[in-house]
Formats: sequence, C-alpha cells, structure tokens
Amino acid sequence: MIESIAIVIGQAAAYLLVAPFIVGLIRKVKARLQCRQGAGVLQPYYDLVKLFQKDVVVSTNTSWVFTATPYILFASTLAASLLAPVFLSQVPFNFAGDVITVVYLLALGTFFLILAGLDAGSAFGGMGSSREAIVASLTEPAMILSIFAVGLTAGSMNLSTIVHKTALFQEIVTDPPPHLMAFVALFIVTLAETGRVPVDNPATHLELTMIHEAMVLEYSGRYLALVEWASALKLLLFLTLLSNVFAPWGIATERDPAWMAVGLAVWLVKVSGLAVAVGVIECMFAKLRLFRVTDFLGVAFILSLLALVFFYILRV
Amino acid sequence: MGGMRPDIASQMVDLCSALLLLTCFAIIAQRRLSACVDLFALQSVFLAGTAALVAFLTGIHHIYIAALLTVIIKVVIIPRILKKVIERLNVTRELVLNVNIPPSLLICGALVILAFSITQPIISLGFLLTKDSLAIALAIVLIGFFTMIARKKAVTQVVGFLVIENGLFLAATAAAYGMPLIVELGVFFDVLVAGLIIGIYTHRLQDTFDSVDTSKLTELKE
Amino acid sequence: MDVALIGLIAMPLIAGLLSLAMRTRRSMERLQCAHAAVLLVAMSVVVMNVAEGSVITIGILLRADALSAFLDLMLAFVGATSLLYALGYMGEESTRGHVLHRRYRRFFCLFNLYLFAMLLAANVDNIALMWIAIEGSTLSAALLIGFERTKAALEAGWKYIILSFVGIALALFGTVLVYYASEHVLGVSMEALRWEDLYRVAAELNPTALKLAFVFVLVGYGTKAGVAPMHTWLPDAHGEAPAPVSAMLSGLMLNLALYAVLRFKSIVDRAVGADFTEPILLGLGLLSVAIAAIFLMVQRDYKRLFAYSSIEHVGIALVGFGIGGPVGVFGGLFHMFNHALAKSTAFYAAGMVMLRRGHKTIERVTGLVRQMPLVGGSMLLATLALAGMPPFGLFVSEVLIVTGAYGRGQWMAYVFLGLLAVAFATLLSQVFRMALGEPMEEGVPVTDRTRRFTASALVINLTAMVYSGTHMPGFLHDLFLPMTRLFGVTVEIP
Amino acid sequence: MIETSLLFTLLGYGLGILLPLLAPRRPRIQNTLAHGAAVLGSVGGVQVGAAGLAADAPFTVSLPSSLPLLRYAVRLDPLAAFFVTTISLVGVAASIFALGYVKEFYGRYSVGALGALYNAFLLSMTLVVMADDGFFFVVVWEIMSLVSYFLVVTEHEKAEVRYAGFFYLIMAHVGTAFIIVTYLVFYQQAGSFSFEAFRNLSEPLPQALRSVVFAAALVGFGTKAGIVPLHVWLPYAHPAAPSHISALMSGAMIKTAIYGMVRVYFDFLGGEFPWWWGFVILTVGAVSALLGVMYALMEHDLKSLLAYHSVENIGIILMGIGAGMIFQSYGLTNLAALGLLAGLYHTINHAMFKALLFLGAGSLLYATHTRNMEEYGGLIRKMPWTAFFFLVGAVSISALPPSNGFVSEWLTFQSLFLSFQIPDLLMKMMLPIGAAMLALTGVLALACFAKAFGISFLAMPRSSHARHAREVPPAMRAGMAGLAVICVLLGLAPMLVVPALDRVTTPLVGESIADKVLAEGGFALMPMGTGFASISPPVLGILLVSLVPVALLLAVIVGGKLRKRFYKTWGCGINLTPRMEYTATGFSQPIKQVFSTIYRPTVKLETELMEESRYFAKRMMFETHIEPVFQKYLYDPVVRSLNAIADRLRVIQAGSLQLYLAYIFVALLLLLLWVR
Repeated sequence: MIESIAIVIGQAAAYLLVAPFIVGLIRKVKARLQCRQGAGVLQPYYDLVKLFQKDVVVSTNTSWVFTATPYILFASTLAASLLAPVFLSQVPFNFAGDVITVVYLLALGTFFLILAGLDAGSAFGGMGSSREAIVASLTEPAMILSIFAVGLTAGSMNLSTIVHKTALFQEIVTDPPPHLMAFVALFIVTLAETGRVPVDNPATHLELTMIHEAMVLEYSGRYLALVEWASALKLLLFLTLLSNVFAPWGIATERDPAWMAVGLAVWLVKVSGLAVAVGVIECMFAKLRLFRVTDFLGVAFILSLLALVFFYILRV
Repeated sequence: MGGMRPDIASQMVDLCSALLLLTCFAIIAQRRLSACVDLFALQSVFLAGTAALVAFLTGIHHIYIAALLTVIIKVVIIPRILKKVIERLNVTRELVLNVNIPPSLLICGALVILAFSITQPIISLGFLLTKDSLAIALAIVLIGFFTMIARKKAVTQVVGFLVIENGLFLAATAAAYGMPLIVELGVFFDVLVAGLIIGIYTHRLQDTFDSVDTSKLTELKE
Repeated sequence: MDVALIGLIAMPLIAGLLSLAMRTRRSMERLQCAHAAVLLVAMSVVVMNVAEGSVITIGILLRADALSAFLDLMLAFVGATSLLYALGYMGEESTRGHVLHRRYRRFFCLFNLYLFAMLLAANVDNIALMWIAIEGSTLSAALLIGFERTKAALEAGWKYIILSFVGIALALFGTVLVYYASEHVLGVSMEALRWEDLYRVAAELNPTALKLAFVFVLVGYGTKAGVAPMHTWLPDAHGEAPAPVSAMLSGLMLNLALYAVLRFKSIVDRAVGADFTEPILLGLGLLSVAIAAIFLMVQRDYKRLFAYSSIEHVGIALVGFGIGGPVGVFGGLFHMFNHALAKSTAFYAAGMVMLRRGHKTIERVTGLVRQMPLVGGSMLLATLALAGMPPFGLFVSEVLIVTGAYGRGQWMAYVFLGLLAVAFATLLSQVFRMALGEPMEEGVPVTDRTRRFTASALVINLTAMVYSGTHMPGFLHDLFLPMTRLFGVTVEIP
Repeated sequence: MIETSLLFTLLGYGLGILLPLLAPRRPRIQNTLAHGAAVLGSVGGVQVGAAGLAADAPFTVSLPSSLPLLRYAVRLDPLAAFFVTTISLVGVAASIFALGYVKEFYGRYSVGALGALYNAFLLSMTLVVMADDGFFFVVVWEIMSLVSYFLVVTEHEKAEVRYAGFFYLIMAHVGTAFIIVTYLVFYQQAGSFSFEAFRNLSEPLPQALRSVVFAAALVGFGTKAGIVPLHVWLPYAHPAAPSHISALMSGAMIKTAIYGMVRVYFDFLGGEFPWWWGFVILTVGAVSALLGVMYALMEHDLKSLLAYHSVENIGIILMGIGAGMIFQSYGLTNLAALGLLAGLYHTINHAMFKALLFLGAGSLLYATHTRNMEEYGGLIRKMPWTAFFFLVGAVSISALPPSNGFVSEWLTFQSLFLSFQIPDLLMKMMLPIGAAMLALTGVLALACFAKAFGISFLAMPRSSHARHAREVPPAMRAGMAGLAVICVLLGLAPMLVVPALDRVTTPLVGESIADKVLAEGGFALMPMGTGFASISPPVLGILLVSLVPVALLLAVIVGGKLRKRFYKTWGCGINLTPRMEYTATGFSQPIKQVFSTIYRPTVKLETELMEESRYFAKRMMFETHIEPVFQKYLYDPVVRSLNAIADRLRVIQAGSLQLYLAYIFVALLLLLLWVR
C-alpha cells in the first residue's frame, strides 16, 4: 500500500518535473535547426516559476468557470497521466481506467478550456475554442482505433497491461505492419492533440493561425502557469504513450528500485528522442490551413483502420 | 285456365311482354320529347294488358286491381303531368343526346341478349305460362337505365325511370304472378309520390336554373 | 313490449303530423322533446327485451330480432339527439328569418316522417314492405336535402332523387327475384316475403336466383349506403342538406341501407355459402375506402369532408363483413354503431360552425377551439374518433377488422392499413387547420336558447362515444351474440 | 407491496386527471392539484419499479374487457420495472419543476387541461411498459401518442407548433400501424394477443415471418424512438411542447420505443436471430448517433439542439443493443448481456440528463422568453443555480469522466471492442469502426455542449432578454437539482446500478453477468473479468477531486498568496460589446465547413456598396441554411405524389348525373357478369 502510494507520487513527480524539460528541448532543437542559439532547455522552468509569482489579471466578464478551469485542466491531465506507466509497467491505478478513460479525461480538460476561451467574451477566445473543438473531434477516433489496434495484440485496453505484457512478450502476438501503422497514426494524433506544427503553432500569436494560444489568451499569472504546465504534461503523456506502448522495452516489470531507476532513465531517453523528432518535424513542415488539417488527420484515421484490418488479416 | 291451351296462353303473354320491349326500343329511337311520353303511355297500356291477361289466365284477381291502377296512374296521370311540365316549361322539344341513336339501339340490343343470358338459368323456375317475362322485364329495366344515361333532359330521365318501373312491374306481376296486394298498393303509392316529388323538383329547377337540362347541373363537383 | 315496439315506430309518425299543428317555436320544442323522450324509453324497453333473448313479433308485419333492435338502438338514440339538435339549428334559422315558421313546421314534419320510415324499415318483417319503407325514407330525405332552396341544394337534391330512385328500383328488382325464388317453396303468399320464413327455408331456395337477387340488392341499397362506385350523390347531399339532416343521413340512413344489405346477405349465405357474398363486399369496401381517402385529400368544404369520411367508414364496415368470421362481423357491426355516434357528432359541430361563420370553406375556418370550446372540442374529438384513435370505439373495430384481414391474407391487411393511414392523415390535417390556431373571423354567435339544445345534443353524443369506446355496455354485448349468429358465426366476448 | 404502490400510482395519476378539471377555474389551485398529484403518482411509480426489480417472480394482473380479443393485462417483470423506474424518476422531477414552470401559462392557457393531460401522459407511459397484451399495448400506446400530441400543441396559436404537432401525430400513427403488423404476425401463430402466448408459441415462426417482425418492429418503434431517417418529426415536436413536457418526451417517452424493441427481439423472439439483424440495428444506431449530433451542432434553438441530441443518444443506446444482438446470434450470451446492459444503462442515463437539460432549457425560456441561444449570454451570473445544473447535465451528456454518461458509453465501447471474440471476420472489423464512430459522436457532443453552455451562460449578455433575466423559482430549481444528483449517483455508483440492470438482462439473455462485470469489490467495472479493460468511476472521481487541491497547493507553494486584479477584456483598443462576441453560428462554422458534404450549406451574401466608393459597404446581408436532406428527398416526394394522384382522380366526381348513373350501370353489369 505504502509502496503503491510512493510509486504514484514518484510517477506524478516524474511527469511534472520532466514535462517542462521536454518543451524546452523541443524549442532548443527548433532553434538549433533554425541556426539560432535559442534559450536553454531549462527556460520553461524559469517561465513557470515567474508566472506563478506574477499577479493575475482577470477579465470582469468572466465567471467562476474561468478561474476553476486551470485547476480542473491540471487535475484531469495529471489524472490521465497517472494511468500511463513511466518506469514501472504496472501502475497502481491500472484498474481505475483504460485508454478510453485517458482520452476522455483529456477531453474533460479540453471541454473546460473551451468554456474558458468563451468566458472572457473576446473574439479570439471564441475563435480558438471553436477551432480546438473541431481539431479535437477529428483526432479522437484515430486515437482510439490506433490504441485499440495495439491493445488487440496484448489483449487489453488498459495501458499498463499492454505495456507489461508487451515488455514481457507474454501471450503477445505482434506483427510489424499493424504496429507500425498504429504508431504513425498515434504520432499524428499527438501532433494534433498537443497543438504542434503542422496542426497548430505553439510559437505564434497571430490570430489567423493560433488555436490553443488563442483559447488561453486571457490567462495570466499562475493560471497561465497551470495551463502551460498542463499542456506540457499532455505532450509528455502522449510521447510516453508512443514510447512505452509501442516499445516498452527497458521498463521495470517488478517493483525493484534499481530496475525502476533504469526504467526511468530509458524512458527519459525515449521521450527525449521523440521530442527531438517532434522538433525536427516542426522545422520541416509549415503549418497547415485549418481546413487542410482534416486531410492530415484523415490519414491518421485511415492508418489506424488499416492497422486494425491488417491485424485481423494477418491472423487468418 | 279459362279453357285455353297453356301454350297459346303463354304465347299471348309473351306477345304482350314482347310489345313492351318493342316500345322501349321505340322510346330509345324517338327524338321528340312528347312522343317519348306518348310511347311510355302506350307501353303502360301494354303492361296493363299483360297484367290483365295474367290475372285472367291464372285467376289471381288482385292482379286486376294492379292492372287497373297501372292504367290510372301510368297511362293517365303521370303522362299528363309530364305533358304539362313539357308545355309549361316550354322545354325545347328536340332531345339532347349523350349517345347517338344508332349506337344506342345496338347497345340496347346487347342489353337484351345479356338479360336473356343472365336469367336463362332461372327461367326454369318460372311458371310455364310466363317463362320469358322475367328476362324481358330485366331487359326493360336495363334499357330504361340506359335511357337515363343516354339522355340529358330531366323529363327524359323521368321517362327512363318510369320505364324501369314498368320493367319491375312486369317482373312482379307476370314473372311472379303478382306480389301480395298490400305490397302492390305500397309500390304504386310510392311510384305516385315519386312522380309528384320529381314534378315538384323539375318546377323548382326550372324556377332557379330556368332550364331542366340536367347537364347544366354540374356545380357540385370536386 | 309490443306496445313499446309499436310506440317506437308510431311515435315519429304522430309527432310528425302533430308538428304541422304547432303554432309557436316553444310548443314545437315541447312536442319534439317529449317525442325524443318517448323514443328513448320505448327503444330501451325494446332493446332490453331483445337483449334477454326474446324476438318481438307483432302479427305478420312487425318483427324485432337482435339486428333490428341494434338498428332501433342507433335510430332512436341518434334520432333523439338530432331532434334536440334540430330544435336548436332550425330554431336559429327561423329566428334569423332564414326560414319562415310555415317551413319550420314542415321541416319537423318531414324530419319525423323520415325517422318513422327508417324505424319502420328496420322492424318490418317483410322484404317488400321494408323496400317500401326505405323508399318512403328516400322520398322524405329528398325533400329534406333540398330544404334550403339554394341552387346547390336543389342540384344535390335532384341528383339524390335520380340516383337513389334508380338504386331503389334495382333493389326492388332484387326483392322480386327473392320472392320469385321463395314462392316456389312457400307458394304465392305473404310468407314468401317474411324474414322468419325465408330464414327457415333459405337452404332450399334456388342459388342462382339468390345470387342475382343479391347483386341487385347490393347495388340498389348500396347506392343508398354510399358504397363506391354508387357513392357519388352522397357528398353533394350531405354537403347541402341542413346539418341535422346530414347527421341523420350519415349516422342512420347509411346504417339502415347496410342493414338491408346484411339481411339479404344472411339469407343468401344460408343458401349459397358466405364465400359468394364476401369477396364482393370486400372488393367494394376496399374501393370505397380508397376513393374516400383520395377525396378527403382534395376537400375544401368541411361538410363534404365528413361526407367522404362516411364513405370511408361504410367501406371499412363492408370490409369487415367481407372478411367474415367472428372478428370481421363483430368488427363491422361495432363499427357501424360507433360511426353513427361519431359522425352525427361531427355533423352537429359542423352545423354550429356553419351557423357561426355562414360558409363551409375549410381554408377560411380557424381557431374553433378558441372561439367555441365545446363545438371545436367536440369536432376535434369526433374527428379523432373517425380517424381511428382510442379511446373511441372505431379504433377497436378497425383493429379487429385489420386482424381479420390479416387472417385472410397479409397483403390485404397491409393495403387496408395503408389506406387507413392516408385517410387518417388527410382527415386530421384538414380538421386541425380548422380547430386550432386563432379565429380569423368573428361570425355571428347563436342565441343561448339555441345553444341549450345544440350543446346538450353534443354532450350526450360525446359521452356515449367515449363510453362505448372504453367499455361495451352489457345490453349491447347481449345483442351482439345473436346478431353474429345471424351470419353463422359466434364471437366469444370475454 | 407492489399492489399497494401500483394502486397508489394509479390513484395519484387518476386524481391528477380528474381534480384539475373539477377544481374551480383558478390556475394556481389547478396547477398545485395536477402536479402535486403527479408527484405522488410518480413517486409511487418509482416504488413500483424498485419493487418490481427486487421481486423474484413477475407480478401480473389481468382484467377482462367487454370487447373481443382485448384484455386489460398488466405484467411487471424486471424489464418493465426498469422502464417504470426510469419514467417515474423523470416524472417526479418534471412534476416538481412544473409546479413552478406552469406559472408561465396562467391566464394564457387552460392550466386544468394541461395538468390533466400531463397526468394522463405519465399514466399512459407507465401502462405502455407494463402492458401484457398486444391489443391493450396498442391502445395505451396510441393514447400516449394522442395525449402527447395535445400537450405538444398547447401553444397552438403558433403555426410552427401546429405543424410540429400534426407531423408528430401522423408519424406516430404510421409507427403504430407497423407495431400492429408486428403483433398481427404473432397473433396469427398464437391465436391471441396476450404476450404470454407470444412468448411461447406452439411452433416457432418461419424465418420469413420473423424477418417481417424484425422490420415492422424496427420501423414501428423506430419512428417513436426517432432513428434516422424516421427522426424528422422529433426536432419539431419536442421543442414545441412546454419544457417539462419536452423533458418527459425526450427523457421518458422515446424510451418506451427502446422497451418495445427489446421486448420483441429478446423476449418474444427469444433472442434467436441472424447476425444481420444486430448489424442493421448497430448501423442504424451509429448513423443516428452521428447525424443526430451533427445536426444538433447547427442548431441555435436550444430546445431543438437538445431534441437532436435525443436522436444521437437513441443511436448510442441502439449501438449497445445492436452489438448485444450480434453477440447473441453468435451464441456469445455473456457479451450479449453486456451489450444489452450497456444500452439499458445509457437509457436511464440519457433519461436523467436529457430531462435535466430540457428542464434547464425550460428555465432559460422562463427567464428570458426566448429559445434562441444567440440572445442568451452571461446568464451564469444571473442564474447561477440553473447554470450549475445545466453544466452537470452538459458534462454528463458529453460523457466526460466520472459522469454517468461516461460510464454507459464506456460500457458500449467495451461491448464493441470485445467483438474480437466473434468468429466472423467482417463483424470483427465492423464493430471497432462503430467504436470509432461512437468516439467521433462523443467528441462532437462535447463540442456541441461546450457551445451550448459557453454561448448561453458565459461572457456578456447578448440581448436585453438576457440582461433582465432572473433566477427561476425554487420549485424549478428543486426539479433540476434532483436530476443532477441522480446523474452524479448513476455515474459514481455503478456497483449499485449494474446488478439491478443484470436482473433485467438475465431473463432476456439467460446469463447473469453482474459478477463478471464488477471487480475490485464492485469499485471497478471489468467486463467479462478478462482484464481486457477496466474503469473505476468512484476512484476516478476521488482522483480528480483530490488532484485539484494538489494543483492549488503547488500554486501556493511556488507562487505564494494569490493576488488578483480585475480588468475588462482587451478588445483591440475599443470597448468590447456583445456584438463582437463569438456567436453560436461562428462557433460551429469550422465544423460546418469540414462536414459540408453532409450539411450541404447554402450561403447567401448581399452587399450594398456606398455610392461614393465601392470599398465601403453600406449594409451586408448574410444568411446561411443547411439542407433538410431527409424531408427534401424522402418525405416531400411522397406527399407531393399523393396529392398529384388525388388531383388527377378528381375527375371521378365531375358532377355530371349521367356519369354517375353510368358508374352504377357499369357496376351492375360487371357484377351480373361476374355472378354468371
């Protein structure tokens, strides 16, 4: 029991502490590829601290929804990330929810974020909210299908069960093609869900293009800090999914401190690698028009569907 | 059987009813309105004759009364009413036809054949004396009906209707040796009243539409 | 009980003759109310007696078995309410000066004679005398239809006269044919015309003659019943006649004509078997429903609208009899009964609208429920009943008939249901337009004196409708068993 | 126990029908009597339902009628009991709500009639699900339609209300015709209309007839349920009714159709059917769900929006049931039970939150006298309670954890995912695609309710209506609060709901799965116990609630005390006015763009330029519509062709006497020849 609690706390800590670093890393990679020096990878930490200490400016139009949202967003994202294993394959909260739960917990945050965007009554917020809504609605099916395709191989939809079995090759019946397709699909979903290029550009504040930034435009001080932190957390969560669900090797399968430490290290390497990949992609592609995003996500959906089909075809 | 050979008797009855049928054709072939009425009167005479003959031959006496009533109502009263109507309403004497005369005659011929063929299986039931009357009666009814369809004037429709009545009467008296007296009386009463009411209506029609050309009565439709 | 039967039949005649002597409107009202009361009392005595299983026969002339009693029930009840209603309606017309007192008296005279003729026809024990009585009712009806001497009324009356006289003539020919067949068994005599004896010897009668006879009778009385394709006079007559007369035509005349057809059917079936008559009835019934459904759609005149709905319901009843079997026959009879109630209610309401608005155009009538709650409401309810909605009896009978139809063959049931649905939609779409919404014109409200009568008539009918729909009264229940036996079937009612 | 509470219920509703009509014409008294009685009746109904669920053997009563084939037979088995509970729960809340809401109608409409009809409506629904005789069922079913019709046209001075009501009644009647056909097939075999006879036929129906039953029941009940494409009446009728009636119609009435389908397919047909039945149901469900939510997104009329969501949720319910049917036909009874259970779970959930949302919409209508969302805004400050309850409803219907909607949708997901146990490859692949569609539906619903709540309650008031709105009276709030609490409970306590539902499904499918579904001592749901997937709503709830303080704590630790400053929203330098706010139309614009193939939007833009310069517009007129595809291509043609036929055939009644005579003549001759 104590152990479990410790593990939960450890996992939460890992997520919370690593999340800003990933953001910083991506920014760094982009800067380098753009032949800039760029800020240090630890910059996001400083930003967060500064934001936490700043005063908060709240619009007179807003209601309690606006002030509650950052906390709800933070809580739901953290709750979701507690379901995805980091360094230990069997997380204590495994029984509490499967991948669908993860998706819907994130959706809970999105829901309130959309409300918050509308709450201040500025046109930007509304615009951001409506765009966020369409993007979110287009990503969900692809995400669920792709994870299902993988879940089938492990015969489970609970993340840590998948990870555990895959790590140990227990009753795993995996073929490369569906796995690969699902991976690509989920990667695209990641870019869309976490508001990266080519779907959204976290670095812009140009009202014609921004989505996520427009939604949170009215936030400042610690509210902004919480929102930023939560979105960083979300990004990390997705990268973790990509790494641990598709290639969980190295993760600890028993509660052995040394092994867990190794697992943690491996995980760090994996997510950093993915982060670099994200950064590279951000530099290689331009942001798509909003109505082109559909095609992009359509690809993800088709891929996940194909993954499913192939899974069965290769069975017969 | 007033001492007469059955076959002759039956032939006489047949002769009379045949004459009835012929007058029908005459009515169909007739263009002049008043002549139609006259022919109807003539037909009624034949009808009365047939009835009297049947009464004489069978000795069922109340048929005499029926014959008498026929003469009174159908030979005297109704034709007079109709004539009056024709006079007073100065109905144009030329009939207006839906169906022209030659085709009408052909159709009526067909109707007669039909009548015979339909009644043929039950003729055997009939009394030897009047075995063909039923078929003829049916034929008259059908022809009367056809007249009502083929002619446009209100008066001719009345004539057609009365011809149907004659056919019915023939069926009742000749074919079935007359219904019980009370029934006969009732029927006659109804016919009389019917004639009266029709008369009333033709008046009102004339007053309101100043014409009795029923083809003008097409206001009520969908 | 003989007294009751005689009283039932004679009362209208007496009242009719007396009403010519009535000097004032009040005296007329007294007379007719008394008349209505007597009718109801006598009727209930007769019905109760017959329900206990006895058959009332008086001499060789009158005979009231279950079927006749069933007709008496409808004739007396609807007759009584329509008398009440007529007092209101005609009273209003005369106070407004549309009708002189002379004609007001004449109207009631004719109205009562009409009722008399129908009651006689329903109870006389002689196919020929029945014909005479029905002819009599036709004559009085002819004058009643043309009562308002407008062009349209005259035209309608004329068409009614010609068509129904021709029809009735054909019916007489059929009657003669039956006599022609029966006198060979019973000899040239009154017996050869009596139901009693015809039922007795039916089996020995010549089949072909009876078949021919049935065709003539069906076409003949079918014309009066408004069975397609002989229905063409019906919308005109119902549309132009004064509302009480329309109610009588639809609620009683059609049922009486059906009664005649049924009588002959019950004899012919005994002789040649039901599978001769049933297909004919079925075909004509479906045809009627179809034609009615179509014409309900294009209707612009609310009285004609209800007229076509009458054609539809006669058709439904015929389908019931055509299907045969306990379910079909019961359904048909029950349908006749409920239709009499609902349709008379509908025409009462329509008449009130007519009095208020002075026209019959559906488009120009709206907001009845707002303007005249009772009238609008009862028109709405009556229409829903006619459309086949519970808690009204027509729903029950329609479901029963559909059930029977399905037994006869799936597709018939489907077609029938489809036609019913179309009729439902078209009828309701028209009546909702009138009943709901805001009234678009004020019109002339009727006097309270009028409203007293009309309202009571409406309320009585409505209560009867709901009652018979939710629960069939015991005496009716007792009537149905022998009635259905008349058609060689026994329906088991829990 | 059951008898007494049943009598209590009937008494309550009966009084509710009679008293308001007999009471003096004072609206206040009539209102109190009618809806007070309704509260009593529906409370009794809840008791009946609960007792029925607990009872071991079905409870039956049967009274003979004086009409042939008709029996007033009532039977309370778990299935019926479940639906009685659902209906009555909605009834209780709606009746309490009505006590306040009906004040709106004082003086304008007959409160007595309204109240009486309201009670009749509740009674008829209760009887529909309890009826144990086909004929009786059809009678009460039709009465239910009729009464609800009258309730819909309460405000019949409005043309659109009249149209809505008429359309509804016609569709309902057509549906009934199909239901009658369904029962006739059984009647032919059983020789009686009693459900008992339907259940155990002497010899089973031939396959052809079974298919007839399937199709007829699908169309018949589907019309009432509002499955695409038979849903067209629903978005008209439900909004047109007074809001507490809308709540009953959307929350309870359309569920009777679900009841009918389950009754016929699983009970009468004994759950023996080919795989394609289930597949058809599943497809219909998926299409309804998706199209329902999509059309909902385009609505600015709050009540129409909710009505379209009923179509969506009926779709979700049918997806669960359809999956169950597929499993059933492959003999996977425990999975069949799961699918059915998911469907029923969503049924009661939808009943609760949809009723809650409609009551919320009613409150907005009551406060602002408009249904147009574009005229709301900022209401969260005017009416905090309503806002909160509406938010609870919105979260539930968007299936966000740990709400009840999430739990039932999750179960539906599972029953779709577990399809990998089906031997047939096609089904293996189809059901997950269904899951994908369900996911899409879920998120679109989220978007839709983010729009509904955000535009209606947040930011600045968009009209004087909204500016002058006031919180609604306590009775209305109480009604909403009750439902909100039930929603939360249904979400957090599945360990109580699942066993109850299991009692319903066990007799239908023949296998009890409660123990297989519940794990961790009831705190987690783990379908079929295979560890394939599991959730624990209570734990999730606790987690979320406990992590919010964590966030606060972190904030305080890092940032110290919170210092807030209030300032007006930055409006690019000029003062922000409501006219600059994002509208509902604007919000859903991207979605309209993306799915334009479905919406087929038509846009009309008129610009009137100034004569001085063509670079300045004097006024611009923009209007956009989405094409009502089904009415345009499915219903209108039928109506038009019927009218055309009728118009052609008018010549029959041409008015010529000779023609009429000819009809008779021809009829006579034909018959004579036929005889011969």
